[in-house]
Amino acid sequence: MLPYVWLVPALPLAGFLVNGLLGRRLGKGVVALVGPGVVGAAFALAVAIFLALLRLPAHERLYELDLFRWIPSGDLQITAGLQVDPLSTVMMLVVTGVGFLIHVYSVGYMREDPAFWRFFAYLNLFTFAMLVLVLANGFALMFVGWEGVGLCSYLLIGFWYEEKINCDAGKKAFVVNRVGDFAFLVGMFLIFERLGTLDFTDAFAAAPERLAMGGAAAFWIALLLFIGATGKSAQLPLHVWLPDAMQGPTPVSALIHAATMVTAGVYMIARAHVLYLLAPAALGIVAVVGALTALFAATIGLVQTDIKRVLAYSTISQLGYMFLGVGVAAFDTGIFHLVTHAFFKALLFLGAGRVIHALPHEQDMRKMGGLKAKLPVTFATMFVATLTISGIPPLAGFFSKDEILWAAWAAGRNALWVIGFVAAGLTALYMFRLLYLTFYGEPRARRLYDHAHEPPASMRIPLIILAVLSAVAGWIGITHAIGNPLGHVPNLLHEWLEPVFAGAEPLRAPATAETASLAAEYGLMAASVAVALLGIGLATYFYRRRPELPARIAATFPAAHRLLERKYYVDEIYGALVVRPYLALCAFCWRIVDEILIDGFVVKAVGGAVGFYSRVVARLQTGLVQNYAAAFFVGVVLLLGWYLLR
Amino acid sequence: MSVAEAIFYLLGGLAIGSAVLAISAPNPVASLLFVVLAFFALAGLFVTLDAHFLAAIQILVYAGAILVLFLFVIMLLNLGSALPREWLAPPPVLILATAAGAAFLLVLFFVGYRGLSVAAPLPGALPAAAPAVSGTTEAVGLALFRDFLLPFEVTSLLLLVAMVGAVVLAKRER
Amino acid sequence: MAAPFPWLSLVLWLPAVGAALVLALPAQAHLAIRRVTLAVTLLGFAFSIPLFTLFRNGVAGMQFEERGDWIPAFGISYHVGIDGISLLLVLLTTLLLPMCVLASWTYITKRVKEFHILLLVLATGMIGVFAALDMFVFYVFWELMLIPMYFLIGIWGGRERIYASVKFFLYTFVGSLLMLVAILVFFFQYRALTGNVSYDLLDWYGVSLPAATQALLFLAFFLAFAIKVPMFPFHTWLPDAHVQAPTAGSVILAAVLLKMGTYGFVRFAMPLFPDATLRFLPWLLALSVIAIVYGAMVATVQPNVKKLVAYSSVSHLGFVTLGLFVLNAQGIQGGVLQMVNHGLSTGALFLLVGMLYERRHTYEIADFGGLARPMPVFATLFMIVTLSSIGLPGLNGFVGEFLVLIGAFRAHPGYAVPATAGVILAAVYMLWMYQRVMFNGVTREENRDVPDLDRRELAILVPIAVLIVWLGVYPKPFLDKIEPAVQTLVERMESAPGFAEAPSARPAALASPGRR
Amino acid sequence: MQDAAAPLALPVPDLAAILPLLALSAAGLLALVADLFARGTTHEDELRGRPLLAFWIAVAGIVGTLLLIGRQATDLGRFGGRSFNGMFVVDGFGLFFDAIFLVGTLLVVLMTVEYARRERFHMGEYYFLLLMATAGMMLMAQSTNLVMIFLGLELLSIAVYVLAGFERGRQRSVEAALKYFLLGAFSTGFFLYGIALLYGATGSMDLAVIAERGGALRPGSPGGGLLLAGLVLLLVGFAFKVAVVPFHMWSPDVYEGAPTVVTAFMAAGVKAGGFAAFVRVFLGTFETHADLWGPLVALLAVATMLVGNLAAIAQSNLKRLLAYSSIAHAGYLLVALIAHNALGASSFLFYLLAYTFMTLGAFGVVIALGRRGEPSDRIEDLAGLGSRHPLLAAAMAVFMFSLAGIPPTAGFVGKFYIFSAAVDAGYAWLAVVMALASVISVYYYLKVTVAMYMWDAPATAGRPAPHGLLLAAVALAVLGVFQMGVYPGPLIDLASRSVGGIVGAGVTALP
Amino acid sequence: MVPVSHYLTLSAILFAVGVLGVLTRRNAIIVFLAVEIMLSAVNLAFVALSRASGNLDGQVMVFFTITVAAAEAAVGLAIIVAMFRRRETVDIASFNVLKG
Repeated sequence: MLPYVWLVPALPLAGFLVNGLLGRRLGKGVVALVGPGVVGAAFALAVAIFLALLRLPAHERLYELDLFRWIPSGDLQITAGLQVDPLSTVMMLVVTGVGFLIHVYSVGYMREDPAFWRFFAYLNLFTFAMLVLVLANGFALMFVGWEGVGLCSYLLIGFWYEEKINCDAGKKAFVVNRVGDFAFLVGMFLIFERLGTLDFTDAFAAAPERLAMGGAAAFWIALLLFIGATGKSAQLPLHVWLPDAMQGPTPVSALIHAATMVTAGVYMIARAHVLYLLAPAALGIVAVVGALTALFAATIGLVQTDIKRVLAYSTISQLGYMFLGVGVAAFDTGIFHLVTHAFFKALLFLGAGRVIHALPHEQDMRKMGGLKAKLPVTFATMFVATLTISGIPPLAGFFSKDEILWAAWAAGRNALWVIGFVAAGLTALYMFRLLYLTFYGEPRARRLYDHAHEPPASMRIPLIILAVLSAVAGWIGITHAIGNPLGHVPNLLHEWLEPVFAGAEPLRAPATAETASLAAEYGLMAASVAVALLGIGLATYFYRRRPELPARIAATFPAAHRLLERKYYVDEIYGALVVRPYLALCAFCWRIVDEILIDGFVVKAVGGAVGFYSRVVARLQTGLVQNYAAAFFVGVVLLLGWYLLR
Repeated sequence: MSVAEAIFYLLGGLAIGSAVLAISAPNPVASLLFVVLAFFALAGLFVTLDAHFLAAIQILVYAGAILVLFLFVIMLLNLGSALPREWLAPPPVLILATAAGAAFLLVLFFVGYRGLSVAAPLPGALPAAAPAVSGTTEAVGLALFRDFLLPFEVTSLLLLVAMVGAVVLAKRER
Repeated sequence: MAAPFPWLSLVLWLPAVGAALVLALPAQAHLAIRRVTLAVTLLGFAFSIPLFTLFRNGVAGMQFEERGDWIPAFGISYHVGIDGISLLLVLLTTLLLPMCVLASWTYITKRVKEFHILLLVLATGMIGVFAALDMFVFYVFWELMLIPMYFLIGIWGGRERIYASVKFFLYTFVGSLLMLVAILVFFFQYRALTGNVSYDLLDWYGVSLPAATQALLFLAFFLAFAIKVPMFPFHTWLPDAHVQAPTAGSVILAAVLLKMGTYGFVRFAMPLFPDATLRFLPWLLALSVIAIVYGAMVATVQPNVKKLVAYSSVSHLGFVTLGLFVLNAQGIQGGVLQMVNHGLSTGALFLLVGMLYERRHTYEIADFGGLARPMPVFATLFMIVTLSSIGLPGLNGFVGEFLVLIGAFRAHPGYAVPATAGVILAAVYMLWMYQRVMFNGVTREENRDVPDLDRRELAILVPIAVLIVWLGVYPKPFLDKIEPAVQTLVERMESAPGFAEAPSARPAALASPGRR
Repeated sequence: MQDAAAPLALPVPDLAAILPLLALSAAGLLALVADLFARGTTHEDELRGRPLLAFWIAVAGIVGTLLLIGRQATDLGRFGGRSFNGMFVVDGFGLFFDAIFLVGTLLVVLMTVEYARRERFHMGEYYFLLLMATAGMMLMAQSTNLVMIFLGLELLSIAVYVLAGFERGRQRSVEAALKYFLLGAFSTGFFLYGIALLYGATGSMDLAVIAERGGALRPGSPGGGLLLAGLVLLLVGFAFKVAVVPFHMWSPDVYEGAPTVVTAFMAAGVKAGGFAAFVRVFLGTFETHADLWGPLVALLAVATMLVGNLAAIAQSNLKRLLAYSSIAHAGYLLVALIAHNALGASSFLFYLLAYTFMTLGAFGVVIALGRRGEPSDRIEDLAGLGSRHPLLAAAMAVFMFSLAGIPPTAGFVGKFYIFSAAVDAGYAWLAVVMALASVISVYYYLKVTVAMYMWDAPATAGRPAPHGLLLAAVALAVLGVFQMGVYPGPLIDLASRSVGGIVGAGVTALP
Repeated sequence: MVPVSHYLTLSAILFAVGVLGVLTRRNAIIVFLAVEIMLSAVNLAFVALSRASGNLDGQVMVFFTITVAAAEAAVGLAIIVAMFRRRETVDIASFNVLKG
């Protein structure tokens, strides 16, 4: 089975080619078949590969398929190949699985769109790129997927390209991602320079001996790669593109900007965990940035009114958790949250998409309300997802998020735990706010409300499947603290990923004993559930009981409210500090340096001087014979005199 | 001062004086006559140098034929008086021109006669052993027809060209 | 042994013969002229394919060599030959020529005959530059192609065409003449050292001049090539020339002519003057990096598409020169590959812009907008080319840039990092331009019903798009061709006495411990 | 020298040596006479473009002379050597120059038919003077005595004074003649003075004797100063003739004013003639003093190249532009002279021939542009020539690019040759200056092509319909430019062989 | 015996006077006359140097110079006449149509 792994990315690629080249002529029916079909097939194949891998002994679960020599140049030999191991298999399953559901959902969602074929072409291309990213056998090929998904993100955000705002958002996403990619590239260069290879297996094998533990090289490699990850995964300070990316069609938001692409940074760090373990300082930065992002985004999520923007900030926040997880060296935990988040966040987006679809293109929650009755399935599934994200046991989010917080605590990063803890409460608060504003209360815009209707089945079934997954997916990673009392329920994910991370075990700083006590674990668990409930309670109080209160609070603290509403003015700061100065500098280079300094002072000056002297010389030619004779005579005197002066 | 020297200075002074007057006389006819005078002085100097044939030629051909041609033209064009606006060039031009002329003499002297070195002997001492030559008609004629045969023939072409040229230029337009 | 078939001369002189053919056609027979030219250029491309297929990989040195006396008194011979580097550039030239003919099919309507004759003469000039192995021959071709290009811009160009063409000519000429003097100085130095009289490049490779002489001569060569590339700050002729040139002119200018500068560095300036190259290395690298960043920045604020693409060329060529001057296998290989890449992507960009111009008769970005709706096929191809231009992995631009940067980084991280930032800037200006041209709403009525590409235009663009993907996904065949030539150059540079002590050489402690 | 014992033993003229000269002179006289008899009956014919008898005589004379020269050149063993008491020499160098003069004159003669038809100035005297001037040039090229050089120079000059004023009905023509004459006579004075001083320094006017006696003379030694001053004044005389800055000022005015055919003749022939003697004297006789005159001439060369090219940029009159261009080219030729080695001399010959072709061709095109009464010699008059008369325009473009020194033209190979000589002689800096000057020059050469191809033709401009013979002349020039540009090998060999005896000792010849 | 250098100095002064005449006079005929003074000055130098050199070459040269002067006079005066016919003046300052 394993040798056929190339088919997993190849299928979506084929789908892309078919839809992209012929889609317009094939008609929506065929496209709707091909588009999700190839991803579904890829998913089936991925499952088969998973099973095949499962049959192997744990430590032989690594399959490398070399496809072709891609860039051979001197001592740089880059071979394009696929690497199947437990980690990439998890990612592959998520990408194809969630991807398939979203493809199916999109058939309904995009039905009316004239560029239906184009949408599926992009979506297939995205799936292909994402699979390349997760299956790549080295940094270079990973970068192909890395930028490929970025491209698809760009194309899909600006899918409705006739609106300038969409295109701006797409461009912003691409450019901000490129900033990260820049660091990623430099990191790669440093890896090649230090380790002499970009191949994962070789690089990670060479790293412990070539890179000093905690040394500068390891630190910079890890940090640069992480900056790359902040771009792709919308972490501080490169998070600005993700909220804007909500301009894209909602399935895109679900697939790319929630479930898969944005988690690539987490995957990359997990993949390169060897390097990170060699650079504890960098890993610490990862954790801090993750935690801060989690809190930062959660606070913004409190006041946003656009349903998708709330979800976007929620995504940023949840990604922060994942980074916090990997940042405290709990790589499997980060991946765990990645998986559960993929389910529930995709679900939330799809649900939101249904809401938007139902109220044609209305995303402002202030104009919603009371939709529970109109969209019961949507409401039900979204409710599950909201509970999950809030961390209510035994839903998936509880297990994964709590494990991250525990890992942070266990690693002795108590401050980070506190931040994560607060963010957890805020998460529950803003998610329930969303839920209440959307589905409860009186319809605030009657005209829209009347228009609302349940969409077709193709959009309903993926919701239900995802809701189920959101609920139960946590059980694959039940922490031992819970699993052991329940009769030694195994932490399946942990065990599955164990071979991947085991090799790096010796690099891990030993966990301090006193923080790792079981009692503490239970206590913290309880605390986080409590804070989630508190959040829910507050939300209920503010948005069900006293709906007028939020506005009053906002009026009481106008500065704080405004700060949150304007997203801490990050966009404005970037505009003032980066974008506008940059454009001004560009204009300066053009108008001043190019046109005045180089062309004017040098080129035109030379031309001008030539012209000037040309006229001078010509004017000396007066037409008077005696002047000519005088010049002649002076010439004679000078020539003779020259010998005297010599 | 020997007689020879006296004659030299007399004739030399006459030549320079009449040349200066020639280039400063406003009237072309006067100018021309001063040039004739200068040429006579030169002919005298030729004699002092034993160039008898040339002295004759100088008077017969140069002064007698060529300068008379000038006179014809002056008369023909009725230019027997000064140009309306001219006597001599304006003073600045005059001063500059004189300065340039003086500079020319200076550099010529230093470069040519003194050979960039004050210690160098003057060319007057150069042909110490040179035999005295006498520019008699016979000697010059022999040189012309033997050593300088080709140049002599070329002058025939030259004169023909000049003749044809003068005709072409000066004849009235059709 | 029978003389091998002179493929190279065939490819080289075929266009000139074609020019003579066209000359014989009546001036009014436009269609016949176009068809003959197209046939000749297609044939030229066909004949250049054996160069590729018969080329022996992994063999250092020149192939397809031909040699014959020309001016024996001066040791000048007609000596041509190619290695992997020239091979790719020759192929690029022959490939783009038919496209230029096609692109001019409806674009050029006045003086059709002259146009095609000049195009064909230009072709011979360009191929000659890449094939020449005799310095005199090289110089002759180098200048020869100046004339047709000058006329292409000056006669068929835009409003400011005369200014632009004269500027182009003068700029290039300044550098060229100084180079000529330098060539002569080298010749006499060579004669003094060896007693031989030869302008043969391969002979010249065999001598090493004193460092001071090298420095002076290198500067003369540098000026000629730097202007041609163009490197900052010698670039200001380029935007003018590009904006004014007709499409075919722009394409050839960008795709081939600029490469002559970079090719000149690889073939002549660096191997002939290794010490001087090392001596000036910090300057060369700095200028390259400045070009990358500066070109990108100026491109960002251009209101004119062609000017934008022109400045983007400055930036892209900065990558090429950076790659060449880092003096390691990756850098040079990347630089050479990037020459080809830039030829394809920027050539294609100019073709695309030309097609827009034919429809809308403007180059102002503000006059476009929303064209993706009426022109979906165009938009797709434009997008592919745009992405290639900004170096998206999987397309050709990435491979070259990646190699350049990785090579640069291992040699000079301080230069590589700002150069890498060029990757960001490229995305900024290209995507912004693309958005304003193709996306956003239609703001002008004229843009609403712009016709999409026709078959002729597709025939031009699709092969380029295919190559863009091919080179991005599987560049190995091309890299293999370049490899021995690059290896030779690298060894030559490393064996230069100054290599170890050069201010730029890597400290030993940082040398790559990789698979070297 | 004088042997009184044999007063009547006149030397037997070595007629074989001067046979080409005699033939040419005879043709000139014949043309003069033929015209006398033919005038009146055929005058209307030549107005219709049917050339006069004098024309055919001139052509035959030139071609015949060329053949005679060829015969001498192929058998230098028999014809070579000095004759007429050392006045005249037959050597490769002189013959090469003769060939240049004759080719140039032939082209001018061919061009004249068109000009004469239009401007109605066809007459036998014209051909006579033209051939006499050519004879003067040949004398200059083959003389080895300053007397002969002087007489050749005067023969040439006087004929050209007349030719410049040949259109005496046009004020410009006469003004040109007057300016040329006055300044020419003025410079003759200096030239003569120079000869006198050299004579004083060495006691002879024979170049060989001067070289022998003067070789060791240096400033400071007896006669050294005279020699130096004489050398400088001689230089001035030549510099005037070939229009070197600052003795060039006559040439733009005269070139502009003179009839275009005569301008062409002056630009090519007179300059070449002046240079012939210039090179023979300075490379042959005074090669030993190159350390003295070299730097000075280098200075003049720099000034000439810069001033010529700079002034040309400001011109709007084509003839004037070409005049300045030809000044600049004199500067380039000086660079070859300064190199004072075999390479320099041969490059000089090569470049001069190239220059003859390209500059005559350019003037030919200018002639073709004109219409009766309208000289049409402004740059604007070229507007749209590319579409009005593509062949003529293409030819003009070729000449311009050749003058600018762009391959594959004669001008390029010539410049390359001169650069080689300069670099070989250690004058690389001069080559650089020349290169920069060439860049300046490109600007105005391009201006001409711009006008022809990039300006629209004015509505009034018609298609020029030049006489076939003019076109033939232009075509010949194009052919020459390409022949020397594409396959220069044989000519380079010929030039290298021709300078064998001319350059002084101690010169490395190119292997 | 007067040394040759005296003659040479005299000749130089006369030459300079002739040059001065060319530079300062506007009457074309007088300018031409000044040129004749220059030529004569050179003639004097030739004759003097002929004596100094002990051969007749210098004197023969003077013969040729006079011939040339005659030829030049013929042509030059013809040109002046032609010019006068068109402009009714011999003021060379007025002959400046050609310039620049």
